[in-house]
Amino acid sequence: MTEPFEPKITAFVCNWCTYAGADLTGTSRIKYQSNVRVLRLPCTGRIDFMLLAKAFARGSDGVIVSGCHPNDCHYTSGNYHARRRWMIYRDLMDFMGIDTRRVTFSWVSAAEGARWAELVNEVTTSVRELGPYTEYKELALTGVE
Amino acid sequence: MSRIGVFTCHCGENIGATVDCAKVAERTRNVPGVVHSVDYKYMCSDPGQSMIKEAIKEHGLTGVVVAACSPRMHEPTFRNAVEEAGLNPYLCEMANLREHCSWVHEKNDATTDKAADLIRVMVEKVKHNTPLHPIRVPVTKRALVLGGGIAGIQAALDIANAGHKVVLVEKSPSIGGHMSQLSETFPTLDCSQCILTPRMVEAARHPNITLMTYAELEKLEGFIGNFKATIRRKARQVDEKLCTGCGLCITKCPNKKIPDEFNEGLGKRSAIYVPFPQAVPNKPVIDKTNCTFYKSGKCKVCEKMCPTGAIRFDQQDELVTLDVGAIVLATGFKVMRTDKFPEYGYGKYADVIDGLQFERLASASGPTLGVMKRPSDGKEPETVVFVACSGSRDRAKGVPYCSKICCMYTAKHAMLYKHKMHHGKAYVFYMDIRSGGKDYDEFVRRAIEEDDVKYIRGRVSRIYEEDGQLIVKGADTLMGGEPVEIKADMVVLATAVQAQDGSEELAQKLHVSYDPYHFFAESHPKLKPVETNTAGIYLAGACQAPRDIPETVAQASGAAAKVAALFSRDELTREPVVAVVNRLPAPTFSYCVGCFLCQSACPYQAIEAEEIRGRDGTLIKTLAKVNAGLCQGCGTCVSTCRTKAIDIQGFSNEQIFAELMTL
Amino acid sequence: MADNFFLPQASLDTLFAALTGDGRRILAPTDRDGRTELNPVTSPGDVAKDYLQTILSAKEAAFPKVERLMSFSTGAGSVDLKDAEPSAVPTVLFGIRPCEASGFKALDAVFNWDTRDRFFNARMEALAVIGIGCTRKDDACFCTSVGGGPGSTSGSDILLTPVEGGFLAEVLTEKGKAMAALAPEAFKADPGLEKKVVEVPVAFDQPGLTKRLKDRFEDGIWVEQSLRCVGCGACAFVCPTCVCFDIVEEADAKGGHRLRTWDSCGGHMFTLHASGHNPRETQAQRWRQRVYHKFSYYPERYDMLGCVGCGKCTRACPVDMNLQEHLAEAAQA
Amino acid sequence: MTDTNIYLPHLMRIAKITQEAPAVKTFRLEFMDAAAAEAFSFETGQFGLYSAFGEGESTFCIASSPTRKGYIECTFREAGRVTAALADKEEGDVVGFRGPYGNRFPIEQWKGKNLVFIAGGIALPPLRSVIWNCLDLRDWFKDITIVYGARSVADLVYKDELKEWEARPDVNLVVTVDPGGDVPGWTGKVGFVPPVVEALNPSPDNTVALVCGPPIMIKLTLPVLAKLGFSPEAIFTTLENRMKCGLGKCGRCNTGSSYVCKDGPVYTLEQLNSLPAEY
Amino acid sequence: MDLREKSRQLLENGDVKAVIGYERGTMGARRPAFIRKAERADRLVFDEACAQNLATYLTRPEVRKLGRVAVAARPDTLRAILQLMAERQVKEENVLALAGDGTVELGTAQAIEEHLATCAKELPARDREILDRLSRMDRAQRWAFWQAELSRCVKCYACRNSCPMCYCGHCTMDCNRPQWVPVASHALGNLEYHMVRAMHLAGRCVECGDCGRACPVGIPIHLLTFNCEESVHLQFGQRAGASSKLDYALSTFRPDDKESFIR
Repeated sequence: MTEPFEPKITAFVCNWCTYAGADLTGTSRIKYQSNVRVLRLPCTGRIDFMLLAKAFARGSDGVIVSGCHPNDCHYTSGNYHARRRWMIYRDLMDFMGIDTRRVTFSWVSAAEGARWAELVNEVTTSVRELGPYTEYKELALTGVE
Repeated sequence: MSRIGVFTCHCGENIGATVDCAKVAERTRNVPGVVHSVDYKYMCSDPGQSMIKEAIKEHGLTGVVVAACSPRMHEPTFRNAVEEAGLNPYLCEMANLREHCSWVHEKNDATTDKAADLIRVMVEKVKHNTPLHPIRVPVTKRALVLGGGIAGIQAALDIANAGHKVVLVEKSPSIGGHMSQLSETFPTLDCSQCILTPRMVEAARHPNITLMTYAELEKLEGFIGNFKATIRRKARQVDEKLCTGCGLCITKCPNKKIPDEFNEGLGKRSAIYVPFPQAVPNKPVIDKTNCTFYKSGKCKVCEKMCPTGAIRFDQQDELVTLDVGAIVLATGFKVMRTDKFPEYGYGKYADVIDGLQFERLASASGPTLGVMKRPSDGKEPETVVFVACSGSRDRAKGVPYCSKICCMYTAKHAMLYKHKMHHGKAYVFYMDIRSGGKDYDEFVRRAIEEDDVKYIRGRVSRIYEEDGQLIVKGADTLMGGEPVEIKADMVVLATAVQAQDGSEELAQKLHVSYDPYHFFAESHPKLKPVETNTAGIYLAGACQAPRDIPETVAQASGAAAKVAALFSRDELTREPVVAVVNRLPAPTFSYCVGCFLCQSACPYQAIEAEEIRGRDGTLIKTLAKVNAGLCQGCGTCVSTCRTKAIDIQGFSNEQIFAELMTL
Repeated sequence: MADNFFLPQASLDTLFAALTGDGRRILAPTDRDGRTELNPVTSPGDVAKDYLQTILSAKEAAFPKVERLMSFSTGAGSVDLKDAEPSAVPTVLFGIRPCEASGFKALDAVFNWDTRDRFFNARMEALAVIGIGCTRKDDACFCTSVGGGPGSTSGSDILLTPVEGGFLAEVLTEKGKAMAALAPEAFKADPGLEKKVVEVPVAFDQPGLTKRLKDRFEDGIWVEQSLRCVGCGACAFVCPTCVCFDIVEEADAKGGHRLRTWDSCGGHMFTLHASGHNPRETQAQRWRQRVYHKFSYYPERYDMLGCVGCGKCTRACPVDMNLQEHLAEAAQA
Repeated sequence: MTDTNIYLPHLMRIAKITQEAPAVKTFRLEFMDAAAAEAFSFETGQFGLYSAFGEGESTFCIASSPTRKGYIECTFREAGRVTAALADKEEGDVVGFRGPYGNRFPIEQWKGKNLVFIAGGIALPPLRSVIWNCLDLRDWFKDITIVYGARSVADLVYKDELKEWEARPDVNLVVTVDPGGDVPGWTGKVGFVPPVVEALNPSPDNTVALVCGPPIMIKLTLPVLAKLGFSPEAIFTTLENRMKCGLGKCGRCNTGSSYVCKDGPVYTLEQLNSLPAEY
Repeated sequence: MDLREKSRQLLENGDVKAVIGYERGTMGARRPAFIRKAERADRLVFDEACAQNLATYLTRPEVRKLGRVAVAARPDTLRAILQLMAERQVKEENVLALAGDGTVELGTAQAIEEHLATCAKELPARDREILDRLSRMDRAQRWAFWQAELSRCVKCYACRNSCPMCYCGHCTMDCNRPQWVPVASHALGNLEYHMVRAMHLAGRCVECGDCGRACPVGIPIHLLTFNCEESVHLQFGQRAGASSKLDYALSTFRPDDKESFIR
């Protein structure tokens, strides 16, 4: 009997909004699915696009990238820079045939504890439906004699 | 030589009831690099902290992971504990088992697995942590206040009274700003000059304050605690030291037909002038564009007349460089002029005036000595229409925001008018009445109820002249939009408050952000309303947004308090979470190629250029360099850097990568 | 001595079927997405028509671009090594050109001159070459200048030369015989066919060049020639004899692999020390290294050339660093 | 398929770690496999490739003497990815080792001669192997002189052994630090290696000089030796080209027709003069 | 007057130390040529077959050492020169662009900007065809397409080294602490390499297509950078190489940048 597929979700979040928002989810005792692993960065501006790719290379089935809403960035504009980077990177991923349904970009503020839970649940459920990201996981072994 | 100690906290039942902490601690023991892994009821308690300290000593730990609550909660606690045990505090990280795990998941194996994962991630991170040391920068305890209005004066006085040196720079010949032009002030109707002038004098006499009027900021370099400001002192053509302010030159000046700025063009002044009688300093300046000598090469009457020989036709602008530790921006505002209103006659009707002009008309020291006389023919206006929201809240005028003070000063204007001309009729067209503020609504009500000012809710669509009268056409929206037409002798437009001319250029010189309307932007709209996003530069008054006097004064004192707090220390210490450009031995020097794409990504202008020169002085390479005084550690530069030359301490590429690779 | 046969075009099917039936993979030039590349094929119909050469060389059959040298797993205080066995699938290289076929010797020289390289050897052992002599050439070809030729049998187990209705088949080695024996019906008696291949004129005097290089090391010619070189590795990676490699690690906290990948002496990272010191700092030095390695050091060390004159590097070079032309220049006084 | 995998390292346990200088460590390594230990032997001057599993391999000489059996030692400075990972290891940890590779110092040819060792900074390790080898065969040689310089007192490696050599009557040890690198109480010399050698004025007669150090030191010391009358064939050094295989295959250390990993790393100055200066 | 004559003059007068142009190469191809002596100027050709972007040489240490050089410049070369100026890699006084038929001297950034305003940019038919094909594919097909193409990559870095904007002395590919991208040219290494390359050129790519032209195995990799550049253009309204003033789309922003995917 095979076990039901449980997706591996990696989240890159900024320290000031989404990480704090996720803290609030905890403080509010709102339950969500436990598939997500959060990596804390100072700001979405710090999130190198390669980290997303590396998450998939490491076997993530889904990726969440989240930070402060526009105008709310602790560093005033890191999220605006990040947004531009995501706009271009997402287009490139799509052009290269990477499954962009597996990458969720989002703004979750420090006040949106419930929203964080909702986001994680939605992403976990939809990625579970998509199934494992096998074609990406196989890359590291393809082309090695 | 990673010797990591991991301390898993039960947080009483908070974590322990959901996560099998003992199992997590057990599993963590097998993670490479972990030499000590235990679980305990309350890690943050004294015994818990002692456990960590003892383990550091006993096991020679090189890194600590406390798996407990959110780092946003107890990171300082544990870092302190670690430091007390002799380990660099930045070698301690927290895994968030409570907010991010036990409180949000059900009790099951998957949750315990997640807890173990979160710890492993932090173990990998801490293996790549390096000891960091708080950044220390010296503080120059002298403040620069830009703008000599009430905001600047208040800020300067407060800082000076706290015992620190202040340089107060004002671009016009006198301090005082817009407040000195006002007749009376709402909601008390006390005389503006009467309350302001003592402050102006106090500022001028204060031993800690250096006044620089007729001066502007030319250039600013440096960072918090360590700015270098270059001030351009414009040539007054008058030697301030010799001038006694007797005023003889002014009396004798042949050209007296120059529209007077202080009186908003409603009066005239001479080419050598002091802006107003109470000016501080009370020293004249020569208006070179209007001076006969500068225009024709002849005259010099003032020079001949001056009893102290203080006139200096050859005086040049002077650049003064100042070291300052903090800056208060108090450059104020301007009002929209009547020529911006095609519907109200493009400023061609002399009797359609703006609020500041009305202030001068109403002022006892104004061109009419406080007697209500309309500008066109000096006739006493029997009917005056006041139009609130002239330009404000009007996208078409480029001012979608509320100018905030107009409702109040319009009520004040109407009252002042009624007090001077009891029989006259005062109408106010308004959109809403915004009178939030202590005694403000009462004030407006007094205008309506006691002084019989007619308030009409509606916009004025058109004003035109007919038979020496102004026809004001509008609609009364409270009467179902019924058209209203008033024949007025004078119309006062409560025009929009706008950012001072040159705000954008100044903001760029200072590297502070500004909003689309060129008002300077505060660092955080709620929690940092007087800070800018450039550390060490603070805001006071209407340069940030339209403000009335009490708010301006309060904010100025707030800014001064920030400066005083900054100056209370000899050194600034900052979290060492800052970006660094890597440096390598010759011949590489750095992986940085000097493309400077990071420079525009930095919200704090913290990236500077550094030149690498050979022994013979030839330029080998120009590299980016992070000014640790300015850097706030967002890391946006890091993800912009293609050569990975720039990295951020505490969230380095190696750290994040290691975290990710263990997942 | 070679046994010559006539291999009718139609008999290729028989030969392919026999080779496949013997459990061998056939790698042959194919035309895929407009590019001539070596790919596994099952029938002669899969083989590209009218090709000159493949873009990459045949070396990948014995020296793949990425191969595993070992694996390991790491635990707390322990390491387990796992030896890697080369996956040496019995393979027939069909239709490669004589120049490339002869390239394996240059690889063998390095891989086995002192210690023996198991990975290369295992693949070579499993490899048999059915070359096809050239009836076409282009301006990049210069095999005859480096001791080869369009009909050279060197390196082939069977060499086919196109003739009317099929091929003249020269069965050259034991491996060749074994292949021929799998499909005896395909190989007809040689009716005295004439081996007619394209003529490739000699472009330069190679022994003269090798001699000339001895005292040309400090010559300005290398700077001049290399000015337009962009320092990529295209020449080395398409080269049938370039053997330089890198060893890289790919691992996580639990373990990983050690891989061997192609490398190129043309890149500035090749010799760069961690200290920043670089023994071959300029592109001119790196270009010179490439020429000297093939035409001076190889003869000195292995008594052969490190070049087969296939011209692939010239074709691959984004800036037309035409090898033959530059060698001819270097050979001159 | 009788070939063995020549790229497969031996597993070695770190028996001892010595912090020699800032960022410089010495590992004493012991074979984990008894048979491998038994079969292993090396000669002075040879080197190996050391694995930090997960990061890769790095090349250092074997810094111990072949006369000391049962272990090998290597000394390295933390510079790149692999050395950083190695530096992170602890006693008892496992690393990989391939070797011994390369040629050796022909010490038996130096019987009856004087030896002058000249080393700078982190380049003492290759000479340390020869020094101990020669000291263990002390009666083969006549005078033994060691000149060792480092940037500062802290940067001197093998501090205990320097004391030991200092104390030996049959060794003439001169230790020097660069100007500014001395500390209060420093009793050695202050000055760069080349002038120190010049002042020492060793006789070239019947003498072999071994020079190892950073490129600038070598560059300035060789003319001094020439001036003193040393002939190129009496001067030995070791090269440290970048290597990946250590087996004369990967091509990285190729300098002229020489593979530093096979024909070197030990060269006489005479041999070096015939190679292109690509090292 | 033609490029040869112009070059001869420039070299004779000492206006430039070298002319970087094109000469005839193998099989009718044109290839870069460095002309340092006036008498060699007649090797130069400048016609439609001259495709390479010679701006790539301007950042080489060997060329930087020369001092002022002239470059036979096609419009893409001019764009690259401007972008290199914006990124502080090329100094205005060190480069003289020879545009048009090779005799139009563009000695300043402003002159180049003005000249470029007259040059239209068009996508080659072959690229249009592939893009068209890709646009009709679904995601899985695009994945398969690029996987098949990238499987050919041997990481020779001809694309990178031919690119005028890939002047970094230390490429992300050379970073090993951490090892961002695997060195090996297996499927993951290749995908990540080309992803990084494309992203690093987003907002900087002058769309000369030299990377694709350089690829020995014929991967249309230039389409990856084109895609990023196009996406920058569509969303932020700017193109690289338009000005010598830095305006890098990915280190600036507008608060009202519009996207549709952020939740």
